[in-house]
Amino acid sequence: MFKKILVANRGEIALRVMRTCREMGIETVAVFSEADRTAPHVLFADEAYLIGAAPSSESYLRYDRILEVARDSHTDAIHPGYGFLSENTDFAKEVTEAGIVFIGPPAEAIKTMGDKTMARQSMLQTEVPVVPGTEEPIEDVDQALQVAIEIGFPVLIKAAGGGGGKGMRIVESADTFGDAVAKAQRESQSAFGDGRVYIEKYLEEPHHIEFQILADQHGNIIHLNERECSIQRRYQKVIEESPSPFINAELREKMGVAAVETARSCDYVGAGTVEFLVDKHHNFYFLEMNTRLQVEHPVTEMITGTDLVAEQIRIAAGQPLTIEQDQITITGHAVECRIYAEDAAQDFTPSTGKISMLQIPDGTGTRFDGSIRQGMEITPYYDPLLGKLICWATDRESALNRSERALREFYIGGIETTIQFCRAVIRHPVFRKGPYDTHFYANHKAQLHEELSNASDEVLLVAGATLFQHIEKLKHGSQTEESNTSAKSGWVTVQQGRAHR
Amino acid sequence: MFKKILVANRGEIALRVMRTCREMGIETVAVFSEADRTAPHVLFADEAYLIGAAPSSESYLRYDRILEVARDSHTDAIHPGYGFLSENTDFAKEVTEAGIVFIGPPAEAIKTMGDKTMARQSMLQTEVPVVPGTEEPIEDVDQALQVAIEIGFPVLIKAAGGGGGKGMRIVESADTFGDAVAKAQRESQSAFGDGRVYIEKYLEEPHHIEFQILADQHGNIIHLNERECSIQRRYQKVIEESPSPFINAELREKMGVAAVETARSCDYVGAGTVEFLVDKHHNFYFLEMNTRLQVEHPVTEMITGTDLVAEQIRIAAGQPLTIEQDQITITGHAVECRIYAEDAAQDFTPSTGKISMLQIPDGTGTRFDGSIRQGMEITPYYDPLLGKLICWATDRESALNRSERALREFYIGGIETTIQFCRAVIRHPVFRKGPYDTHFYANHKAQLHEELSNASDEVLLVAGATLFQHIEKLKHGSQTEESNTSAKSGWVTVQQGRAHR
Amino acid sequence: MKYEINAGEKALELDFQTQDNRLTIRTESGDLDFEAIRIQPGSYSVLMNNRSFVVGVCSESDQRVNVNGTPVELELLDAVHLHLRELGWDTVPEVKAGLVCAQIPGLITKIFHQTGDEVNEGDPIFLMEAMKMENEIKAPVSGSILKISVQEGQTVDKGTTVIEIG
Amino acid sequence: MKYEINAGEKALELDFQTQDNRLTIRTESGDLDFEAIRIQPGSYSVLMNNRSFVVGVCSESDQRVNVNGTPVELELLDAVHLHLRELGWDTVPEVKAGLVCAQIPGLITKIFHQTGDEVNEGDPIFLMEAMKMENEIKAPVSGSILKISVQEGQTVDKGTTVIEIG
Repeated sequence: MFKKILVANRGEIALRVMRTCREMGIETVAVFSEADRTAPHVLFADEAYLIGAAPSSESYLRYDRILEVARDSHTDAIHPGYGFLSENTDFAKEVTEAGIVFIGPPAEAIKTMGDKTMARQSMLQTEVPVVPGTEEPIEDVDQALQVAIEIGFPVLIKAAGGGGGKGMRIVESADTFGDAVAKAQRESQSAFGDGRVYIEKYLEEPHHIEFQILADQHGNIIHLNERECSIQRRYQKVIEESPSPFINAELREKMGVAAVETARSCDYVGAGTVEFLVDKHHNFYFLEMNTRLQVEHPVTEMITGTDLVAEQIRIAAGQPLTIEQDQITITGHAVECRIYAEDAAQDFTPSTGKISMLQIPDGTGTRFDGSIRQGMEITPYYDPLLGKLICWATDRESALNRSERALREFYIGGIETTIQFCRAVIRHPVFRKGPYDTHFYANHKAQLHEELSNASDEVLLVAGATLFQHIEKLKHGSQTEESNTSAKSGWVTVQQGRAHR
Repeated sequence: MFKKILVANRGEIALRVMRTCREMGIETVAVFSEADRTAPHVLFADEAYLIGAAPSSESYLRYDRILEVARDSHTDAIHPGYGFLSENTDFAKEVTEAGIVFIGPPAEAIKTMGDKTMARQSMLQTEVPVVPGTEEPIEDVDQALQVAIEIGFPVLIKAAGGGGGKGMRIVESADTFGDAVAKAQRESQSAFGDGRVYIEKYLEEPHHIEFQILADQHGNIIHLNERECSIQRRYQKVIEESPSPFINAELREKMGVAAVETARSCDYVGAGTVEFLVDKHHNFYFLEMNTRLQVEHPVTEMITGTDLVAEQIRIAAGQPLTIEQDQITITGHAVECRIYAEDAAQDFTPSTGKISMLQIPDGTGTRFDGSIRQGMEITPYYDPLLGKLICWATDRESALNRSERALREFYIGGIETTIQFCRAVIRHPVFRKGPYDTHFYANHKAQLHEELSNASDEVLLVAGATLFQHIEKLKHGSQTEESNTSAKSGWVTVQQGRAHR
Repeated sequence: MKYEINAGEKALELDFQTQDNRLTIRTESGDLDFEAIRIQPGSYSVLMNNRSFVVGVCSESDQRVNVNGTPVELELLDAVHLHLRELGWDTVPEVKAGLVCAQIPGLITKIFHQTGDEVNEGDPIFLMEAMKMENEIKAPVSGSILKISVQEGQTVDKGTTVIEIG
Repeated sequence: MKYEINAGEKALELDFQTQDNRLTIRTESGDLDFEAIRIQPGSYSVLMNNRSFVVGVCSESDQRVNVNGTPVELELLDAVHLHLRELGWDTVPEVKAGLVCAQIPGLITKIFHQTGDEVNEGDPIFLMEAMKMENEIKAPVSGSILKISVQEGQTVDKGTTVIEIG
């Protein structure tokens, strides 16, 4: 087993990886930018090295410097976390060439799956379904109609020359097809100077559902069930859960097999995620594969009792998987809420500043994977993810109740966060009910934001009166501190007797 | 179900109970003393009422005031937590008479089990074994020898008139019995003016093992396996775990049946704990029953996936148990470390002061049930328990590794705590190995404390140099604050591209 | 002291009575006991008629308060302002609606207009990068660009005025 | 600046070289780069030759430091003290060993002796209640009770001298 691992990352994922390293008796090396000298991952690590200025292009993406630190510190292996260099083929190669183990898949697998078109091409060689559609843009309407009939209606006409919804048309039947193509072509032509269009199957009420897989160096590949990730805002996941309230055991089985097949097709090794789109008829299609640890991996850990980082490390060290497919079960239900330093009331503008007070939820089935502490400055340089709240309970309803309790108890003073936004989603009746799709946020946006801004008279009174006292006290310069005066005087007696417990 | 529950307690257990209430959609009422105006349980609750001065005899034990608050706030039920009023028969009665539900067993069961002698008498009527011995003190040596032979050697001779080890003798065989009794009698006579002695079976390498039980109002009683509580200091538990590394499935089965029988013998209702002593030959004996929630209940929750407070509340509301005995399984292993505000280096003197910095461990399988926050004052009025760290993993070794990691990551600045003492225990080879007994602390005390005070040269250099800089900076009045200057200037560029995940 | 709390379309009239560290809030529907104890700079533990709240007061804005985690936008008007308002005067400082400031520190990557251009409310006016995200800043009002205070490629601190529309 | 660190039977000699915010520690076995950044009052993030530590400095005692959670008792002697020690002088203030103070605030429930009594090291001298626990305080040295400064039933603050043994 490795003696020392360098974590080429920052924030919550760096801390997450280091925690497992320490549990495995492996020493940890942190790298940090000038903005992160006192960041939690630096405080946690056994060793820490400055690698450059605050912008990540000058620090966390400088793999020459990271490799230098790895050599200087006699590191055995590098864990890239997610983001930054985690899916960088060159980095993976250079690490390996330096005689250091890259905790991730072979560079070739990263390359294949990193390019969407290449990945799609590669998946067409397998049994795994991809979203049906034309491979090349077409201009001829009759030819297009033939394809549409083959795919089956409804279909989506998409502009080849650009995005943003322009030149896009959903067509329900062959009757209106010709007309729609013509319109889409004209729109594309005028918007992008390019009239070519693609045809793709239109997925009704699509769900974003992904499967966690683990593959060792000995050809064993298993999946650890799905994660439902349909709650998204601008393609950014907000809340994930496992199991999915949408799919059943039969579909889970089928998709799991497809996920394993996907991994096998690119000779995958390590932890990875196969993302699918599932339509309302339970048809599923390969979307992409993420060749690294996923932000939302903890929900899988909570329902399967595994430690995915420990599995990654053992795999990288050449050990065979310790668990077999039929040992993977689903125990209870887990929900993850992503807590961002963003102001939901102002279109999710990033929020920076000092964390003046911090109360992190805890207790039964409550886990927070974060990287914050009271007194810490949130800088504008990096991703605004402060951490993830993951709640587990025996069933979905209890897990949601627990999430709501934990979000209510979560207090971060000094900056704006998405805590309340997550709470609004968790409370929403459509989300509560279960089989929501990726349109959830778009469909319920107004309602969610209204819930956020709707204060009761009681809350307004509390807000107004506190503001009044705050201003009064600032004026008179006399801040009433916590009343701990009683701790220093007024002693009378202390309760007798031995502690009862 | 109840609409509103008053928690007649403070500290971590008040918070623990309120968390479950909120998850169940039940409103929470806190009571607090003058010393606790800004304590976490007050901040958490929906409502909070001042009930008196800091000493608990003037606040948390004043059940007249607590009942007044319950009436004023239209509370449906009262949860007493542990300690304070939780085993007070009069309180339980008065609550019930006021038409409020007492979340605990009937007053009669508290009474029977609250008195050790009465409990022992009551258990002699059942099949549950109690420690064999004489019921009455004896003065005649021949008579005593007969009893000793019946019980079986080794036996313990104990003074009837007092304690503290005076007049106590362990006798291995009949040969030395007469002599030992005579000596014990003389010693007792001279120490307490009372020469009478008892005889009790001497338990070799005793283990303190307790069983969690749940009993509903409809006669269903189940147990939720054992907790190993042999790591004690002055009869105060330090670390608990489940399952016990000492007992096997067969003994677990037998003891579980005995625990259920104990509960049935006193018509028990609610959550309770039956404590046993188990000797090295796997003989077990009833010790006492605790008629309330136990400090260490979370280890049971972690391995069984239950929420014991939720079960208590459902039982009190008249609902039948939702789980049957054969549904109770053991998943993985859980370890609890109690974190006290005590200075282990100074014979565990309580430590008071302001928490100047706080870093609570978190992550996979890591739970902290506490009631502290940064900036909070720890006062001398109450029990010094700051909270409990509970770590779960798939097996004992991993759970211990996780506990060690979490303890290493736990940082409380400004006061002394038992964090490092717990870490020394967890690292100790005898504890690591498993079947330790209640003599563990006494046997390894010197070694544990040496580990605590043994600093490496590197640590000494760090300590000395930090002290040097601290004093230098105090002298020059220039404290180098966190270097967040880079957050305000030196902006060059921000990493491009969409967030990868 | 008479005050009015305004939040969106809601307005609550009340009277604050201070005595020692305690405050009584007189409202139409009765009196409320109020106590706020500071637990950290900007954070208070509040008990109002024994109901418990944790309240955060933003240091940079008098108009945003956080109650049990939920942000509340409000305006607190005292008797003087109320009286002036009754007289038809309104001394609430008029915010220059056309001043577009940087909400967070960041890098200005693109400015879409030049001085003199006409823009409509909601039109993108510049791009700013912060926290790995590109943020499109839209015109808060319609009007013409009066002044552009920064250049493309410039990094700005929080609060820096970028563009003025009038 | 030459210093000596004493901890129990260990003694380390070193030389601190300060430059800007950085410190170099010269020891027998080589130089060490040292940097301590304050993260909270009394808490520092330390990097020493790239090894990371969180260090707590107790506000009330110069001799107790907490490194990664572990308390370390030490004495830091500067050149002046070292020189005086070499000359046979020792200016480390002599702690009056016979002064018994309250370590925490509490209630004195029982005093076992009267002025003039002889006590042996380790004899219980008084009982004190705090945090629901009864604490038996033992004589730190042998000698006779010179002075009893408090009465049974009296509550004392931290640091109050209770008994003097000489």
